[in-house]
Amino acid sequence: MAIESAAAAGHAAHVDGHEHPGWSTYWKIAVILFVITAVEVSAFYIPAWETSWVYVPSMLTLSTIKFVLVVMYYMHLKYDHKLFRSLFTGPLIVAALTLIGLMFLFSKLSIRLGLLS
Amino acid sequence: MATLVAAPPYTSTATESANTGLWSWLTTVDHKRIGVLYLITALVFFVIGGLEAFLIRAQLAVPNGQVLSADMYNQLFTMHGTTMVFLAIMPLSAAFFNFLIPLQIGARDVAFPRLNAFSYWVYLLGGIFITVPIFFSVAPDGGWFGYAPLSTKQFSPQINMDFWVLGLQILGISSLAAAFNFITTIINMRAPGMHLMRMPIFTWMSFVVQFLVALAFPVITIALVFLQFDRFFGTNFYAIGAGADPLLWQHLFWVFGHPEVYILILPAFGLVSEVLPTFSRKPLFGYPVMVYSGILIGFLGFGVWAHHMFSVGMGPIADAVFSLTTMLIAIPTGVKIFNWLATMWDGQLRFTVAMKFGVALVGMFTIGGISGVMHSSPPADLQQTDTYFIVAHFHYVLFGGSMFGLFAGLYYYFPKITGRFMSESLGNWHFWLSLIGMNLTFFPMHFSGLLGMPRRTYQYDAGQGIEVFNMLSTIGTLVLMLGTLFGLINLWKSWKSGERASSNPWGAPTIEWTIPSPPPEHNFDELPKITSRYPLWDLKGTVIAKETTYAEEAGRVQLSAKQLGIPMPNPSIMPLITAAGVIFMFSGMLFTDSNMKLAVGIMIAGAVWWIAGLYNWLLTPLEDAH
Amino acid sequence: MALAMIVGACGGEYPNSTFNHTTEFNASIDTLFDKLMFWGTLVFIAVEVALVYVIVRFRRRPNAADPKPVHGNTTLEILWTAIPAVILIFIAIPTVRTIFATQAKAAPDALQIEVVGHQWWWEFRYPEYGITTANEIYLPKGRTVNFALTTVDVLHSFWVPQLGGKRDLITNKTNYLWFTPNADIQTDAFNGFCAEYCGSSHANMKFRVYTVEPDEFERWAQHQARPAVFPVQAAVPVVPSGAGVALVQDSASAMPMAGDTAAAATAPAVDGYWFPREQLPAHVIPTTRLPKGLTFDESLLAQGDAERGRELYSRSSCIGCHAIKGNPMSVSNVGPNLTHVATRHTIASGLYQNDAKHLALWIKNAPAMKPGSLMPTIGIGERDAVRKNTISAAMGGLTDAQIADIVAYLQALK
Amino acid sequence: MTATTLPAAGDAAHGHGHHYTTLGLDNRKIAIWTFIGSECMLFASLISTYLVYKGRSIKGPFPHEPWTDPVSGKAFPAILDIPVTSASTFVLLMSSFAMVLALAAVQNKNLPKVTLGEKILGSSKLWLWMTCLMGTAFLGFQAFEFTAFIREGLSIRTNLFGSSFFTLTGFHGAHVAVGVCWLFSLLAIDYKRGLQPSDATNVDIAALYWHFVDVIWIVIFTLVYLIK
Repeated sequence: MAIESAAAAGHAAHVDGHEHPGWSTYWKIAVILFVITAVEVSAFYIPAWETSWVYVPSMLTLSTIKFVLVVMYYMHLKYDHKLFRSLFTGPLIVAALTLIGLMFLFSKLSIRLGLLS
Repeated sequence: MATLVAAPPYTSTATESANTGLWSWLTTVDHKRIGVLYLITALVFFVIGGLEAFLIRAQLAVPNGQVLSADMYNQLFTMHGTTMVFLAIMPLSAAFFNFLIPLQIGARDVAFPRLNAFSYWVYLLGGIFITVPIFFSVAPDGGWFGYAPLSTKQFSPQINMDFWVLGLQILGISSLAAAFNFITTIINMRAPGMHLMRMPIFTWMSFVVQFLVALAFPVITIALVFLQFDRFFGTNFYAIGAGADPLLWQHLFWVFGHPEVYILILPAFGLVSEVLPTFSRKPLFGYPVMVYSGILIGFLGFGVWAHHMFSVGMGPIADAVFSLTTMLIAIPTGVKIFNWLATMWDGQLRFTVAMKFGVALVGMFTIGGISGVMHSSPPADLQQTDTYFIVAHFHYVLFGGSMFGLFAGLYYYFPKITGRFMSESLGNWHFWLSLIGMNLTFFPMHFSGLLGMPRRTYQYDAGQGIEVFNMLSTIGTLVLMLGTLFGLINLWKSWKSGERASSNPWGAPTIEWTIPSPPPEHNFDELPKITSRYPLWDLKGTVIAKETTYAEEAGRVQLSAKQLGIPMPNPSIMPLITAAGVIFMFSGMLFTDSNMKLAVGIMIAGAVWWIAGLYNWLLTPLEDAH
Repeated sequence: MALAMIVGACGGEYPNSTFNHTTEFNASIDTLFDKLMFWGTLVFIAVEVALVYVIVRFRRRPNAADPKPVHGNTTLEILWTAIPAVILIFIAIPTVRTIFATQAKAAPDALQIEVVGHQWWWEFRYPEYGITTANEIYLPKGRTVNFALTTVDVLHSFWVPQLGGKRDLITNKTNYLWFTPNADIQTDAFNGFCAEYCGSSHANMKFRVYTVEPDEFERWAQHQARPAVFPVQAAVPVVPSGAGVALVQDSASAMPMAGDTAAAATAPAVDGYWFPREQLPAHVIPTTRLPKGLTFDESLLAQGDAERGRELYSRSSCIGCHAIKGNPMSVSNVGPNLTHVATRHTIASGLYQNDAKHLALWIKNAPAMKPGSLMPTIGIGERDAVRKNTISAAMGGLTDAQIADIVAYLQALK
Repeated sequence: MTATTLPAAGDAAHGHGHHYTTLGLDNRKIAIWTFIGSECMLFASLISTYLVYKGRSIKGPFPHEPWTDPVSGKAFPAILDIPVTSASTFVLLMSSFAMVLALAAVQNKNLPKVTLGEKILGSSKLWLWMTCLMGTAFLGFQAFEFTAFIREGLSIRTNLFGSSFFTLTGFHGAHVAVGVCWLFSLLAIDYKRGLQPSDATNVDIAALYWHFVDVIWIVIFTLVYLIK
């Protein structure tokens, strides 16, 4: 059990938070976040991009990257105890699946199965 | 292999003087006392919900019954469902979460003792908030499922549904706070060596349940926020004139509602998985599979919600998908039943009342499970949904499953909770009358449903071929009530003067049985070191802990936490005060229609009140400095 | 549970049984149900027999050695994971097939019926025939009928247990449900219910379905499509072939039905069809009790005059909600269409028999007759339980004598 | 067979009142992550509702399309103001950056600081102030946006878009407001007695909450504002 391996650390009061990255990582992330946001917003104003089929997937991808960066670096999920990762990703997956399920149920998404003419 | 045996058990627990009296109950942060509070409160609500059910059945005993008016009937069936789900079964499970989880994992208390007290007080006050209106005939009347648009102001203009919307929000706060608390407790408060796969199965099932609560309740919270906004601020979420889709409510409700079903049943499964091994003198068969099936049931539980909605016209693809995911759940559930049978197989079964309830769960839940598979098939479900067939199904699950499991747990853990046995003779009356009564009540409903009786109808015509079944159901309710009465008398008498119990009166294997009955406030003098799944049973050989007796333990003295130098959390009135402020704030919303100024005034006062309480709470350390 | 199939099979005693194969829809559901029942029973017997065996066989014996501590058995556990999985495949395949079969588009030549749910009654429209009626459906045997289901207020659910599964009426959405009554079933009457909780009188939101021969249906439809025949043409002969026209003469009620004679004497010319009242099976005759304290001076019913009633009706609050084709004053669609109300066998959505006494009481105080009813109280001096007021003449209330006139008018609307 | 136990009373003597925990982690941190997981479902419900109701309003104004009221003849522009919201999005993202620096400053409070850069980076007060101010600025943008919409004729009661938009962004705004209050209370402690490395967990859970509110906005900004 992975969780148990940390049990040995038992009484060490503050095991969390000391392998965190520092300023050099943080500002780079901030720059990336800024650049991605800038790209997203400009894409909104580029008709050729905005009207093409890649627009929505590219927007979703870009915001996912931002999401992951903040969670992994600013929330330290990359460095913290694995437990936190599962405490966050588990519910996130359930939430995402629920959202996607609801989109299908309300016909906001559909898969053409050819089952119904 | 070193096995943990009971550190010498004691019978006379030294009690600090501060631990008695009304004030001590109002300020307690001890998980065991909070568990007892949950138990008693939930049983009171169980009785209220039962009386509501009785009135419903009295009305339906004969065609065109004259006992209740249509509106009263609608209020009663709404409150019966709401009461039993939110105020009886969930809190009864919570009583066991509170009492048992820290004891089973070898902890001093839960992770956040005051938050735990807060959860209880919110539950109590919220329960009163939602229950009192029935005595003034203004109780919620839109069904426990509160389908929009019937529950909106346009179609329910009176105050009735306001109580429901606000009451459920309040109760959600309680459940969510408890869920965060217990998840943290189970993750981080386990005694040394208590690996996840060594945890008692009840704690495991509770662990799954807490995640279900943490993930399901936010969804109903939002659905209720929409309804609340619609009712109080004129938003359009369920407003039919604005083009709203009422299925939004149904989807959100059942995204919550289906996990809720497992929130109701898994704790009972956990309790039975403790009871059966002890009284079979055999370890639980297939422990890992029992754990994984519980997790799988919980996870799949989030992917089946729309099977409550096969009649709404989702289209064949959605129907097929949700039908298949629903059928999948039958597999881990079936595995549990077979594993229970295998646990008992070749054992030495001792039929105490706890065991009888446990075995009855296996038998009765199976019936509910099979009828469940029947309506996982959408075309068949079209003839079953919203009829008494469904009523029969989920009462087999919730009464034959959840309640029987909880009763099994009650008889099994009562000696640990109180230090006294429950009477076996009264218990037998309780059990047999409940078993007969529940079958007599609910089995005929399979017939009345398939023979065309819709649910939630306060009267039916004569000559529809369902009179006999309805009369049987009503008679069954009487038997059931009589059985419950025996149970309550038993509880009352045993609490006061039951036979004294030792630390491990059943010869059970888990660590809660190593400490005195009732446990001292600090639970364990020393944190136990866990080396196996059943610390009190040597599983390699044949030596299994025998029942200890009160006589052999008598006379020993349990030292108090103070004497042992164990720091204990201080009692605090702040959880109660904060909870009261929360309820006060919510109750302000009731006046938004009649007097907006008053409403806003009460809400602000309530907010200031609970924030002040919370501030005080956060600034007061849990324990004295040492 | 196997008993369910046995008792369900005899339709006579169980008039709303879901097990009768009156349509191909119900037959396919039942076939599926039989499969579910079979496997369910098998599992049930297996588990319960094992449980009883365990209880009896492994009861603790005094001084017996402790049992072997068995922790599990991988083979066994895989086995009883696999067996249910296989059973589920046997259930899943026919399930999915039936889903797609029953939810396919209805045949294009199906009889279209628009069903509109109201709190708490049913509006039925036959667009092919231009018919709007309420609470009673006529279906020709052997022809597929396709229901288009909508609601104007809350959710309802359309359910005729003997003919097929239910389908909800969802606000802002149209649902469909279709089935074909078998050509060889009897001419019969079935109960329909609202199966989705919809408020105070959810229990009272019933309807009737009559399966009739195609030619009878055609006559019924042609007749319903016409305006009500009024003023009364007294001299014309009355009786439609085989049909009991005088709806009120065979009332089970013991009171003198003076109004009936008046109605019968002035019955209009009709060559239409409606389900013969004397052939109505017992299970479609409502047995609802009358509310306590609501009375009507029945002697007045004999003096009711249809022509006076029409006058009165046409300037009363009735026209605020009801439509009668042929009465230019009465065109509102809020309440049930009354054009041929006298051809219906029940009033108040299947709650009471359609006779003079019940009609009079209904007009006098509908909310007392049917909890929550949106039809207001009309009788002077009566208390309206929904609007919480007492009716006076100034509010447009009517005396018993006036109500008797309106009853006479309504009973003439054949 | 003797009882094997750990010295339990030992925990108290051992650390500074720190009780034994299985993983050696702080309970509060586990709880906040559990809470955040739960919040994922909360916002998933809100966002789902917004998306479900997108395009379902029977009358305008609409988020991305101009609309003319057929009754009054009044013309409404597309309601969402992308430049303003882009600015507020940027502010919120940068507040996360400030927050992570504030946490680092608290954690490293006791490290020697020599250069000006080290001193600036080591000032928890500075970074908490920055976070608070940017959070407040975000709320200001939102207040501006809301009042502008209401002036233009879109309120929470107007249509399905109005109801779901104001509720979704309002819930997010309420979360930001709670976060700002939380951060100000940390600032108050910092001024009163100085936040120490021993307070790091306190700051950490506030930071986790703050970042979570930020990532939710990342999702909302894309799904609500940028995708038509």
